[in-house]
Amino acid sequence: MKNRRLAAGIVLAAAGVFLLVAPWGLKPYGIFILSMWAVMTIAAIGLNLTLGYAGQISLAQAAFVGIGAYITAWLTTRGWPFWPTYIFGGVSCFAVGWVLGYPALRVQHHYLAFVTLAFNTLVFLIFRNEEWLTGGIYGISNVPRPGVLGLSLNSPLAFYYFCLAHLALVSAATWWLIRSPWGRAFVALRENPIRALSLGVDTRRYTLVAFALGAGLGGISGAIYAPLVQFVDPTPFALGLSLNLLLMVVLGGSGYFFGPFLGAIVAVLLPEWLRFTQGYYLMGYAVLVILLMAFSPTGLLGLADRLTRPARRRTAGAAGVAPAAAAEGEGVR
Amino acid sequence: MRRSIFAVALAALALAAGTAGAADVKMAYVGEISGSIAVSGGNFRDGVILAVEEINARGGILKEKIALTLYDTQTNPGVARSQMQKAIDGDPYVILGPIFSGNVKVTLQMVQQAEIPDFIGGEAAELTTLGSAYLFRTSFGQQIGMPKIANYIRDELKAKTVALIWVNNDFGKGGRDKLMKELAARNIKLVADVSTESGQVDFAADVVKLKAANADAVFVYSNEEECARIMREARKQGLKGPFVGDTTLLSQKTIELAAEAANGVVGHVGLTADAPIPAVTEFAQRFQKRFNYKPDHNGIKGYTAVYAVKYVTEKKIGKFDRKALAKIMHGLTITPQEEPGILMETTWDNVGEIDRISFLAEVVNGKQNISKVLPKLGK
Amino acid sequence: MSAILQVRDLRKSFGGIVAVDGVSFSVAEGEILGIIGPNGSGKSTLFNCILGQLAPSGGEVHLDGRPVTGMRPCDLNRLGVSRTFQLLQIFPQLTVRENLILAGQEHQGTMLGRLVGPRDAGLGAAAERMIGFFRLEHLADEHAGDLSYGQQKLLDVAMAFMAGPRLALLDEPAGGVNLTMLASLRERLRAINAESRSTFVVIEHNMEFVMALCTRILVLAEGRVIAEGEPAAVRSDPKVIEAYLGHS
Amino acid sequence: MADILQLLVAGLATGGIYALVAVGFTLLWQTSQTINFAQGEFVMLPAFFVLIAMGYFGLPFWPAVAVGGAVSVVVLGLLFKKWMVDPMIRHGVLPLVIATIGLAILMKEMVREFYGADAWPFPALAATTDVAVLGAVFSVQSLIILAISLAVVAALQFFLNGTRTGRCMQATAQNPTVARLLGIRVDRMILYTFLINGALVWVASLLITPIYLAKFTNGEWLGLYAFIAAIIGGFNQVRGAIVGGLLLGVVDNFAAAYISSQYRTAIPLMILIVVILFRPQGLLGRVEERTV
Repeated sequence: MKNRRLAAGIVLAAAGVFLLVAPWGLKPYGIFILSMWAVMTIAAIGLNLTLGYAGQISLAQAAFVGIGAYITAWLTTRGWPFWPTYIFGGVSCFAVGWVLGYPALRVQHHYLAFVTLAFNTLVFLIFRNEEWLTGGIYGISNVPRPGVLGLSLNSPLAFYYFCLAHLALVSAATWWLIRSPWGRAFVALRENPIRALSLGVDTRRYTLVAFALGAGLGGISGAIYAPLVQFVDPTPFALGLSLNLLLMVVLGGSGYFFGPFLGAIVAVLLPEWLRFTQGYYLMGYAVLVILLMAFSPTGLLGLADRLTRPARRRTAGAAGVAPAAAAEGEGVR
Repeated sequence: MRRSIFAVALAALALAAGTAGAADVKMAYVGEISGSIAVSGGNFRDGVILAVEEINARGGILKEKIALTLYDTQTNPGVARSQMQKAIDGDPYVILGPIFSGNVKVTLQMVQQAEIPDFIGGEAAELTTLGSAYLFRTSFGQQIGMPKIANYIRDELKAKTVALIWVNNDFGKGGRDKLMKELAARNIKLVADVSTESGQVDFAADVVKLKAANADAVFVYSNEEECARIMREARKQGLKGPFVGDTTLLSQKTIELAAEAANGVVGHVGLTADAPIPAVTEFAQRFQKRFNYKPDHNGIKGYTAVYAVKYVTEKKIGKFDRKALAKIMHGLTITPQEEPGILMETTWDNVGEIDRISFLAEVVNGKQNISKVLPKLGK
Repeated sequence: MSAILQVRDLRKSFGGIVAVDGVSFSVAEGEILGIIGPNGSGKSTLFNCILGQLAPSGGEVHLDGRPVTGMRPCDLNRLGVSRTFQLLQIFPQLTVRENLILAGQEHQGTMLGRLVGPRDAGLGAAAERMIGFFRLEHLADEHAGDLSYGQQKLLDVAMAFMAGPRLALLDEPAGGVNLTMLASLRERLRAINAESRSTFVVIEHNMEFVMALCTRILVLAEGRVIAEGEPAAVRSDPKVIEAYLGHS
Repeated sequence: MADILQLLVAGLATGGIYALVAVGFTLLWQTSQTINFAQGEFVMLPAFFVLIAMGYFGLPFWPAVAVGGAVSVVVLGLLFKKWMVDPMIRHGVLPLVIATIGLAILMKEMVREFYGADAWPFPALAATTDVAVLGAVFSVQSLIILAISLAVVAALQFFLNGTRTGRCMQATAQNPTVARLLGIRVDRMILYTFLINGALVWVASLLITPIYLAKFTNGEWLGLYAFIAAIIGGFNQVRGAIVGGLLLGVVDNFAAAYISSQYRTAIPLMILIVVILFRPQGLLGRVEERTV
């Protein structure tokens, strides 16, 4: 246990250093992709809170990324400074997420999946059709990049560090959250809502919070997406992205803190690395997902965990993956 | 946890390594290889490839072979931007594509900043009004096509009312707005205005709307596949027409997909492999031989663009100079005598808009027949 | 002695089946009431209705004379009513210590306070005491999922007492627990009852256990109360014997 | 009036196809708790089986159709169960859901990679002529689609209610444990439902592809609509799926025609949300009693 921690610490430090120096060897495109990785990781972290820790499946994360992106794009192109719009984006997503959480109180698992899925598509249609507001299919172009303390972030490198800083910030906050009593309550909610309820855990409120927080992080990642791509249009925020984020979280290991990081690497960075495989990459990706679900529903990190952990009986409480106990909770207040 | 870190390391090392490889004279095709208008993008790409292979076979441009790199926008503006960035990082001499107007629009500025000439396939009217000095069309913008169609509807079909069905994307909306203006100018009434999704498959309801309008003419403006589906549904529901369209409706792919449902469709075609011009026919044969399918107008667009670059670089500049290329292209006319690869006499004006002869065509038992040749506007 | 819990004419039916058919009883402060009865006599359903886990079809539940019928379990729990389940219900992914802290954390402070407050919600010491009390020291940092069944059962009960409830409803605490463990469990329960004057209602099949533990016993059959009284009296009650023999 | 009739018929025709797909979907759910996110791709694929049989093996249309059917039943029925559902279902519902999402991607990418990203024409089962009734012109094709899909569904209903195997399957669907006690060979019954699903998607594919054209993306909307149909009608009811499908097809068409073609997809989704929130068991579904 002890030296496991130590090793992890070293590796983490190495990773941090690496992320800091990596872009120096890269052309703008490479840096762009790394930045995109950071942005997507933030969105995935959000989903991991909802799905991985609180065990509520959501197929609407793309919608929240979109809402955040559109709010930032719309306001900054109308001369607003970045930060207010950024906060506004995050907060409004938090609010919408809270509301979307209510269905989760009535229905579970696949039904919830479909409600959120429908929500995502509706939001997409609004982006697409309400031209007066969102610019419709033409989208919103020339989204300005913010400056921080007077220095401009127009260069790809500068903006990469901006994204990275954000990722660090979000990670730290999330780390605190899941280590706090809230994190404990989320896990309880996921593993056995009925028991949690009988121990005074207000599952209703925690469910809403889990949704809202996940959504809020989605909004934040969107608020950074807009100035990163400097163009916002409906296409990227269709259902596809939601499914993709879901796969990222599950692939990396839902309920594991570093799951989203890993998942985003597989979904965002690896395709670049494996460019030569062309169409075959997605096939490989799909096959990987299928195999993981068959042999390790807790994702890559779950696998790693099982391999490195000293051999012990580990009751299968697959994170976010409908543990038997939670299934019992269906339809009960 | 460990695992994750290793993966990061590997992935990014790969990134660092990935962007390498210098070549003779670089060209980049940035276009729709997949996504909702992959058909057009694929045709354009193959046109480019054919030209590049021919030119390289004859020793390249200024004795330098062309190294062509392909980038797929997936018909998704976000991806288009990143792929265009990637292409620009590769420092190409010219860029070919995108074909989807929306993608052209979002990448236009990057290209201008990089000062790389870009031969686009997009036909949305506004593109040439955005003031890029490095943007060149390879086919008519809608503001040139639509008046010709409006005239056709008034003079040939003698239609007083028109029902319009269009695809709700940059291309479709741009064309529809333009056509509505032109129709109004000729006081032809628009009795139905049906918007459809890109990639839509079920047109039952939309066709019912068109039927309800029973107009003198039905104008169909969408991408090839949707055009075909609309025609099939129209045939299925016994909507009589006459069906008028632009290049896409009469394109080879549409005809193949719609089969007999396409018969009787008439319209204006900016470019077509069936043009009664020997050079074009021979091109079509070479294309067919190389890729074993019949090229549509996008094939010609890609093909001629590469030859235009070759001609200007060799005959006008004598060296590889992007700025000069862009400068000279403006207001330039290239004739087949000067450069056979251009297939048809072509003129670029000072905003990169293009002028060529164009055609009125009709689909007769699964084949496009040119009924009339319209002269260049400049003449 | 004042009644802490009063159940009046409680009913619950699923579709056509009547699981609980007008059960009434009351529990006095500090007593240990045992509820026995053959399988399917509605014991667990009765618990679930009292605790708001299921909405009763009819009847009332009063806590300290206040109506709490159909109140949400978490609110009821914060009023000092805790329970265990027939099937053991712990959180395998959390450590023993965390299971216990979870059991206590929601009883104090505000939600926001819990977010910004200390990790253990100030319950570290209390958890330690509970761990010591149930002799789980050596397992404190093990994942609960890695414990033996008996140990998990102890943890399950320990969680029920973590928040110092005034009333605890235990559903078959002895189920599947081996003899040595059983003795210590009974003696732990007695100790708690003695120390904190807290009140128990215990569903149990294990007669030895009930008879030794409880001060009063209620017998349920087919959703009705058929007998009530001192262990000895109940044991010799012909109706009870009939009910059991009739079903076994 | 004529329009409304035409819309109705067109809607019922598409609805019939949704029903076919939705029925298979609910069958899988009932017997094996499988939520198949790849159901749409299941409908996309058989058309390509047929095209391959014609194109690469030079079979004439009808034999190719037969081959396509066989392949569908084996690949989308048998192998899907053996290689995906069986090893995964023990982990619970969600891993399988995610795995089928993966499967959907896999199928699309394979078609795109090995057959092409374009759309391909697909021969119609019947001549595309029209008949005029009460001033409204109906296409024979629509009517045939409607007829076939209803016939298939009816046949299935008869099979489920009228034959011993069918009733065993229903018993399995309602309560596997009891079914086992009754000596029903549950695993076999479950297998049957998968085979039936394979056949249903094959039929749906044959009916829809002549209009939609064969393309690797065809499954995307179809799958979603099948879900919606299934849930609206009642996730645990075959009848429900049929009603849901027809309803959805009609609503979708009328919405597109009379409300807004830009928001046509929104209307079914709103119905879905309302149904899930206020009648989760669906219009015809029965409540599944759960205890703690």
